[in-house]
Amino acid sequence: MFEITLAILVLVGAFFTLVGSIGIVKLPDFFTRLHGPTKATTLGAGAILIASSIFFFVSSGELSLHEILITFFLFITAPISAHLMAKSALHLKQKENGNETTP
Amino acid sequence: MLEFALSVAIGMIVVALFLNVYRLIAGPGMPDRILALDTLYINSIVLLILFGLYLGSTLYFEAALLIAVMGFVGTVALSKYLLRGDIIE
Amino acid sequence: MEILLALIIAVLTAAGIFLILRARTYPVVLGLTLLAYGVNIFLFAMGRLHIDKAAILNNNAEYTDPLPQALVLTAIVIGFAMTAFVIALSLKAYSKFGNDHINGTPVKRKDK
Amino acid sequence: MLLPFLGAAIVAGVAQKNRIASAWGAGIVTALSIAILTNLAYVPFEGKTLIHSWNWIPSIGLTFAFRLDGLGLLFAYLILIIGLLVIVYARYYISSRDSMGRFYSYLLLFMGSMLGIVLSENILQLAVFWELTSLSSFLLISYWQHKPEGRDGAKMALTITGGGGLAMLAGILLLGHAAGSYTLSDILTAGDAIRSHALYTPIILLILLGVFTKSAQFPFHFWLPHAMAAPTPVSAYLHSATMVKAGIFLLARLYPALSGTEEWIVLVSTAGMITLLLGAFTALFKHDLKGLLAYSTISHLGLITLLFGFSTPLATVAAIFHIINHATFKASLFMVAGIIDHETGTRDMRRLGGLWSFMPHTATLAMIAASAMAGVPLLNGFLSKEMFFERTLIDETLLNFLSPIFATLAGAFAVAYSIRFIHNVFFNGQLKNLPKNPHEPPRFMKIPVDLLVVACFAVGTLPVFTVAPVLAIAVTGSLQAPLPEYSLALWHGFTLPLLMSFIAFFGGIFIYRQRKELFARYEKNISRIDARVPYNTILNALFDLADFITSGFNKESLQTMIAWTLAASFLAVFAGFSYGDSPLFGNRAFLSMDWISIAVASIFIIAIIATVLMHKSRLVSLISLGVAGLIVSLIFIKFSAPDLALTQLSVEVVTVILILLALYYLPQHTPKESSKFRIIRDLILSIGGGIGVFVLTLAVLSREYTTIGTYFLENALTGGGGTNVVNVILVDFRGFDTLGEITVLAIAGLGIFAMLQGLKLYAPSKDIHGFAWSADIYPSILQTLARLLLPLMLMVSVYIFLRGHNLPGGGFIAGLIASIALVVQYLANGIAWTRKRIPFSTHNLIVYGLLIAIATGLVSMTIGYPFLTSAFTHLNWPLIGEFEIASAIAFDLGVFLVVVGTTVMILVQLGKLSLNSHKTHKKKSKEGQN
Amino acid sequence: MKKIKKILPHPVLSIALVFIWLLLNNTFSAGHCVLGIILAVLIPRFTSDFWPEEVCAKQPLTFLKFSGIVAYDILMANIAVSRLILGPNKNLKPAFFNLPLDIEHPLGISLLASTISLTPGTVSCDLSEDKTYLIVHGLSINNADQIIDEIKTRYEKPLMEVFKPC
Amino acid sequence: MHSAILPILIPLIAGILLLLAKHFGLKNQRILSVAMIIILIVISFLALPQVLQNNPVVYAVGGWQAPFGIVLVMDRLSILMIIITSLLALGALWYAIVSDTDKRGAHFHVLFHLQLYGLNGAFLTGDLFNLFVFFEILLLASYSLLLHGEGNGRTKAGLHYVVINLVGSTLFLFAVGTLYGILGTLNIADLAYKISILPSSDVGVVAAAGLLLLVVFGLKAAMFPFYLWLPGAYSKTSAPVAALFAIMTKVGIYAIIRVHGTIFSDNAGELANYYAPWVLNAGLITLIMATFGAMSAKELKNQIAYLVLASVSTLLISVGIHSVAAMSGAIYYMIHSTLIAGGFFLLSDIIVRSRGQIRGKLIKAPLFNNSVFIGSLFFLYAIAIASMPPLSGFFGKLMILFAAIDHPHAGMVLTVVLLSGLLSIVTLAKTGSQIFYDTDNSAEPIHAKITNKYFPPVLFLFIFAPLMVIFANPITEFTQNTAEMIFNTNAYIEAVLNISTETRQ
Ligand code: NA
Ligand code: NA
Repeated sequence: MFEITLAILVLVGAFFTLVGSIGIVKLPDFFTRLHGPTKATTLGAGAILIASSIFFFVSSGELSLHEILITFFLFITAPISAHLMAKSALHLKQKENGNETTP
Repeated sequence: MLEFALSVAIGMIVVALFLNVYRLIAGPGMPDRILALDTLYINSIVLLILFGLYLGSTLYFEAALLIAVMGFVGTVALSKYLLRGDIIE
Repeated sequence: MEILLALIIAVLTAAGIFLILRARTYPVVLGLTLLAYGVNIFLFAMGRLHIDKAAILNNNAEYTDPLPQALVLTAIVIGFAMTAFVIALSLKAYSKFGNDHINGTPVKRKDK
Repeated sequence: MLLPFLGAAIVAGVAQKNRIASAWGAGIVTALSIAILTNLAYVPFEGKTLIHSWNWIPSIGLTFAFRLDGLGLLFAYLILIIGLLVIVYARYYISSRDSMGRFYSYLLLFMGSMLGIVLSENILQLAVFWELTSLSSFLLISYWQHKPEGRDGAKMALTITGGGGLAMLAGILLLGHAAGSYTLSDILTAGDAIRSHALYTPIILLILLGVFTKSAQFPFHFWLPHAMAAPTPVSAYLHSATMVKAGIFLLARLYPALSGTEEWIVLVSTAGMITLLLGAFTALFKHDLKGLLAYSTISHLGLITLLFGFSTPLATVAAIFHIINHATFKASLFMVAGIIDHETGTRDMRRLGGLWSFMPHTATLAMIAASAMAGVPLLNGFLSKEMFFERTLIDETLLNFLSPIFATLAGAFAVAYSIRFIHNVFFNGQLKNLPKNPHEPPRFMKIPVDLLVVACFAVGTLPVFTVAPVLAIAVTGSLQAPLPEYSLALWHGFTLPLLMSFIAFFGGIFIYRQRKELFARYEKNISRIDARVPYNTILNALFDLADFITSGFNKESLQTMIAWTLAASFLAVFAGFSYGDSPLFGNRAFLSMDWISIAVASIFIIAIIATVLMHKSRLVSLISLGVAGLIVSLIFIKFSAPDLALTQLSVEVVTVILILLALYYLPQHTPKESSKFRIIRDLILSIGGGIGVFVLTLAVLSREYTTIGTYFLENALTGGGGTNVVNVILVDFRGFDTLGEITVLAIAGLGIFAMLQGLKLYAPSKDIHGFAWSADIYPSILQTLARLLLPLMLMVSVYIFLRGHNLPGGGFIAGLIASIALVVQYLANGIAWTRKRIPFSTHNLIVYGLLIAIATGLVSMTIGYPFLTSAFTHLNWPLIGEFEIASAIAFDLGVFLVVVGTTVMILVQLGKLSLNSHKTHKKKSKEGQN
Repeated sequence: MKKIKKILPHPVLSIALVFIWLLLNNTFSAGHCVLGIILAVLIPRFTSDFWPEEVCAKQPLTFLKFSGIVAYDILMANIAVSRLILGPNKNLKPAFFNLPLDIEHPLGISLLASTISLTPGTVSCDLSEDKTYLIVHGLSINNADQIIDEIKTRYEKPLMEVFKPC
Repeated sequence: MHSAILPILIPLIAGILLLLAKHFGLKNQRILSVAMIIILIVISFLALPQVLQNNPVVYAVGGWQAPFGIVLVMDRLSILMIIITSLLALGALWYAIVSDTDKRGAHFHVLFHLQLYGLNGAFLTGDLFNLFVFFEILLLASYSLLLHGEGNGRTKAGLHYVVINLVGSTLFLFAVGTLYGILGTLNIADLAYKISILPSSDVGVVAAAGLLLLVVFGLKAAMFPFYLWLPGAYSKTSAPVAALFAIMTKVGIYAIIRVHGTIFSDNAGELANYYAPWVLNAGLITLIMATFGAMSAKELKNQIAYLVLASVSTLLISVGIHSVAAMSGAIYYMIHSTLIAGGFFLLSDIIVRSRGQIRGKLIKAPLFNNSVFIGSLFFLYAIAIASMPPLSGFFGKLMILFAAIDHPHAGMVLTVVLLSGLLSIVTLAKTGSQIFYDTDNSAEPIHAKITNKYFPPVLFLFIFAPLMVIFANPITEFTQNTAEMIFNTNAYIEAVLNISTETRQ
């Protein structure tokens, strides 16, 4: 049971992570590509980290809370990096469009 | 069971890594590449955690945390470079 | 696995060499960095390859050779200091020469 | 003997104050030396040899040793007496414009060196003084620095005689090797051993090279006439009694050791004969008084050399006798030439004439000396020339019947040029537009000449009472054997030699009478032949070759340097593997490969190749470098090196930030400029290097090894108090390395600080595409997050630091994390804002970090343990529980502080550049913007 | 009160730091609690200059509720985005829109921007210079106004309640 | 007891103290800086009796015995190198102060002492990796010192010097790694021991690593074909730094003697002395190239740089001859050439400063102040550096040539060395007469501000040339014993590997 839960968590996590990366290959422009990693990959990573946390708690009987910290960190930084990347892309895009005003 | 799931998951992450590298090389814009690098960092964390699960070792945690931190800092620096050129001013 | 690692070291070295032979400071900096990666992995590999045998004493029976790791750590730090120095120096050279040619004088291409 | 050297220094000192004092000083020193010598002269006269010896460099058989025997005594007297006369003469010769002190100190230096040669007991020491004469003669010849011919003559003399001297040095080294000793006493008795030694031929060739160059023997004679640019007292000294005689002296000196073989006879007598003829012939055609004398000197040196070449005891007698005679008459003739030059302002015989009426005294002296030179009876030249003729008659060498003929011919030319010297200067014709009005020189300028001429006369008339005893002991000294029978009588009856003298005398007069036609022919055919031309050609060719090779090899190009180094490294590895016949690879089992590793490795390789291929677009290659860096740390993690991975990760990011900081100023693209050849060369080097490294890696990894690494695993906990063995090695076992490593960091920081001080760079106001930068300098959302991130990262840093001794982490990684935390503040908020809020200076951080690290080492020293000996203990505090305190932690704290200080210092230093640069936008580079 | 401010410039932060310390060390042992507290006091003091403005988090409950909503939305967002990513590109309707801001507290703005990025189909791309609106990119925008409304009520309102000016 | 580490610690502490003293004013910094060098000299000389009595002195840093910990080995050779270095440093520093060179950039004194820290560490360490670390220290410090002050040429030379040395460092790590990978140790004595029992199947790899290491040391020693960095670096940097650099190439030579001489000694079986022919041949080629370089130089400092290279190659040749006698000569010559090269760079700076706009260019220039005195100094230095009598260089060369006679390539060695000597003297005569004799007397004489305080350091470094001749007997006895000791690697190995363990707590 525990194994199955973990296995599912791991697979779901990997799935979302992969989807994020598929997104950056498949989607047509930078801004659409940005969505995948920002959301899916972050979540996927979170899922796997939690799987790990559970695994080590169960297998060693000691709390394994590191993963929570990483997850927390990813969740606060991912949107900021996305914001900054988007900001720079927007900055470059405006220039390419000859400095026209925003959307 | 778990081992199999881990293998599959690792496989998926490796595919993801390849996809990231594709975008990194193909571009076309710099933000695309930075995004690819950023994603690559996060995917590496996932790979590392999966590897830790696979071996049952907790020694990979600090590395994962550090990848997260450094990936972020790197992305910030590169983005700021695109914005301002001068990243520390 | 050793062959794979040797291949990696070889590619790093080859790439590093190719870049340090370029005429501008920037690729030279990149090349030195790649070379440093290559030699660091090489030095590290001299303790042979071990998986899941980190030299953190617990109750394991086997550990990897810790000495090369300590050496590589020192080498990484020194390499970092050197890289920083070269980067600063490349800026100084750029400011002095007015260009970033490694010899201070860009050569006109003859064949084009 | 050392007196002249001392004197040189004193004279140089005195000369600062008083010109005349320096002359007196030199004179007194020389006179004193003569007195000392005379005091010791009884020894050789008793048939003994005086030897004084001190150890100098015993390992090579070099002793500081002097030897006074007859030969040495004779030469020493010549050197000192003629030296004294020259000193007196020069006192009036050297004009008030020139530094007299300099002249006399050079002269004494030279005198000392000459004495050193003739009094050396050790042949290595002799070589030392030999080279010293070359050097001091350089100074003397070039004494008139403003004259180009003086400089050139001096350089030529130095080149030829110095070069010969070096050859001779090699010869002497071999000679001592062959003789088993460098002491003359030993060498002179080991003649047979030397002559039969395998190295005899090189020895004699090399030593004769020294002799011939010094004594101006053909084909090295040409430097001597050019050395005439020296002040005349110098010529009088160097070319009569001393410098050129050094070579002759060596022939006399080594006669017992080297002579008698076919090589000796052929080489020495051939060179002597050619020189004799050539010198005598050319002397006649020289219009310059000193030129005439120079070639005459060459000729006489040839004569003496030829005599030594005969390799018989009697020839040696004649040679040494002629040495004495030549010294006297030639010195006086040079002085006369000097007087004429001094009084008339020219030495050109075509402009001189009829001086008899102006300076009869000088003319008389000149006539007597010239007669001696021509070999006129009743003068000393006659006696030795007679002996010479006699020797040529019984010559059994190759030249055989030719030698008397050549000797007579040379004699005739000698008579002719002697006549010319007298006739042309003192009688024939009138003076032609001379710069000065000639009259007799000051009395003291003539006195030396007087004395010398008297000597010529005395020896010529009363040889037995004057020169005989000295000659006898000198010959004994040279031969190192009983004296042969000879007679110094003036009159031997009507002999063949007398006939030869007779023929030479009238032949000379005849030749002189035919001079007009001869001169014309000479001008037309021979005068163009100048040995200086081939000399200069060779020398220039050498310098050109040097230029060609140097500029060809050293292009001041970094790529060339690297290419050579790499090619050599490749060769080193390749050559190394060819030693022994060991197999390339061992048979240690490898780990099995898994497809994940293959996949990650291929991503890695793709990233590396991308870095290379896209290096022209700089930012792109930087980003792919980031991938490579990340995967390097993944490799470290995979193969059980977590500490390395952590370090690599942190260093990677800081490096990327550094490069970005620099890239702001640098061009964004690398231009295409490598030629096809370059690319191919570089590809060969890179692929070769890659293959080399590949083979090397596998060669090692396929072998088993035993390592000291196990010691650390066994002792880390018990001896170092930590379970993270890598960290224990760093802060304890090999803490000394780490101390060095943080010093490297500190130096980098300080060096960069010093380097970038005041550096101004053009800060681009637009990006690659020519658009303005974003106006939002500090994105607010980043600022907000940065505030949160700082405490968080510092927490992580403390965590990594504290656990380092037992788990992956430690001061270095912690330091980098803390620095990056601060760098994020700089990124988000800028320099000014952040700087204000950091409560310490990076400079102090470095200082205190280093101090703490050293202090932990010094503390252990103060309590009697070696530097950096660690100590640790476990404390048990209530509430907190047991924890460990180790001195190594303090050391690690030092590391931490230095890392933070340095990293922040470097980054801020680079970041701050724009502050200078924004202000001075204007100037800079064509390429700058690109 | 002032003294407390001096010792603990950001009490919430300090509490969070203690917690983070324990997470890092993977333990709740007494020793680490003490050490954690010491650090949680020292580090904010040392870094207080970097965070000059006061943070007045008034309503912790509202914040918790907000967090719950966001967590749920993240999950949903991912499923939606995954579908969009894996589906054909023609289903996408990418567009920018400006989100006017009422919230003024910088931390609040950041949190809002982060939330937008983590939740359905939107990424916050830029903050206007005067901080009055966010530029947002949507992956599939049919009606921008509707989304703006949803964001404002679902996220901005609770955040404004939490981060009021002191 | 700590005498072996003091020469390392004193400059390190000096550097840190000077860093602390940043705000105490230039004058105090100078006093501190000179004082620390004098302390270093005194300490080095005080250590001498101990070394003579108990050779070598082994010091286990941190109390960890060899081969596990890092040990310092102070023997005759290393203490001699330290003494030379510190004397040279005193001269260089003295000149830097009188010429105000130290003012022309930040941290001069700090970097200067840290450079000494690296140098002395390199001379004392008995551990190959620690040698790498000290190499990096001395290199990085030298990079900074090289760039100290201004000048485009300096930047370019610096860039080249830095990058090529970084390549060298990389090669060093490859070599150290390979040796460790086969032999499992880093201690030089232990490496020697392990090589003496090396199975023949591993000979090739070790030989490759050894030759690679030779490339690295050759690069430092400016051996052909790696010397290209030298002319630029030495001629473009400031005079005191160039003077101090005179020891830099010797570090490479020292490393070859120490590392190769110890680990590939007679005991090394198939690899016994296998490196020596490489060194000899490279040395011969270097000497030829150096001589040509000096001949073709168009600038004074460049010429001196090449002459320094020539002296380095003479050392390489004598190391390559590989005999006690040659080594003895090499050591004697090393003392001479280091101090003289240092002094010559200082003198050349005086000349360059004296000649106004013409600087060091070897062309006609107007007369300048004090030219007779400077010219005399030039003459003395010229004969010293060209190894002419009566100064020490001649005797050093004589010892080397003496030793060469027994070598199979004696003819080659003698020919090249002597011809090079001749060409050097010809070149220097040409240069001297160009600078001091061939003056442009029509032009206004130059009055540069060369005061008398510039000369003492130049004379200080020169004085060793005659002193070494006068005291040749004791000095050559010392060098002879040192050479014998170098070849007696067994004593070295025993001393290092049998250190008592009582120092451990
Ligand atoms: Na006439
Ligand atoms: Na900046």
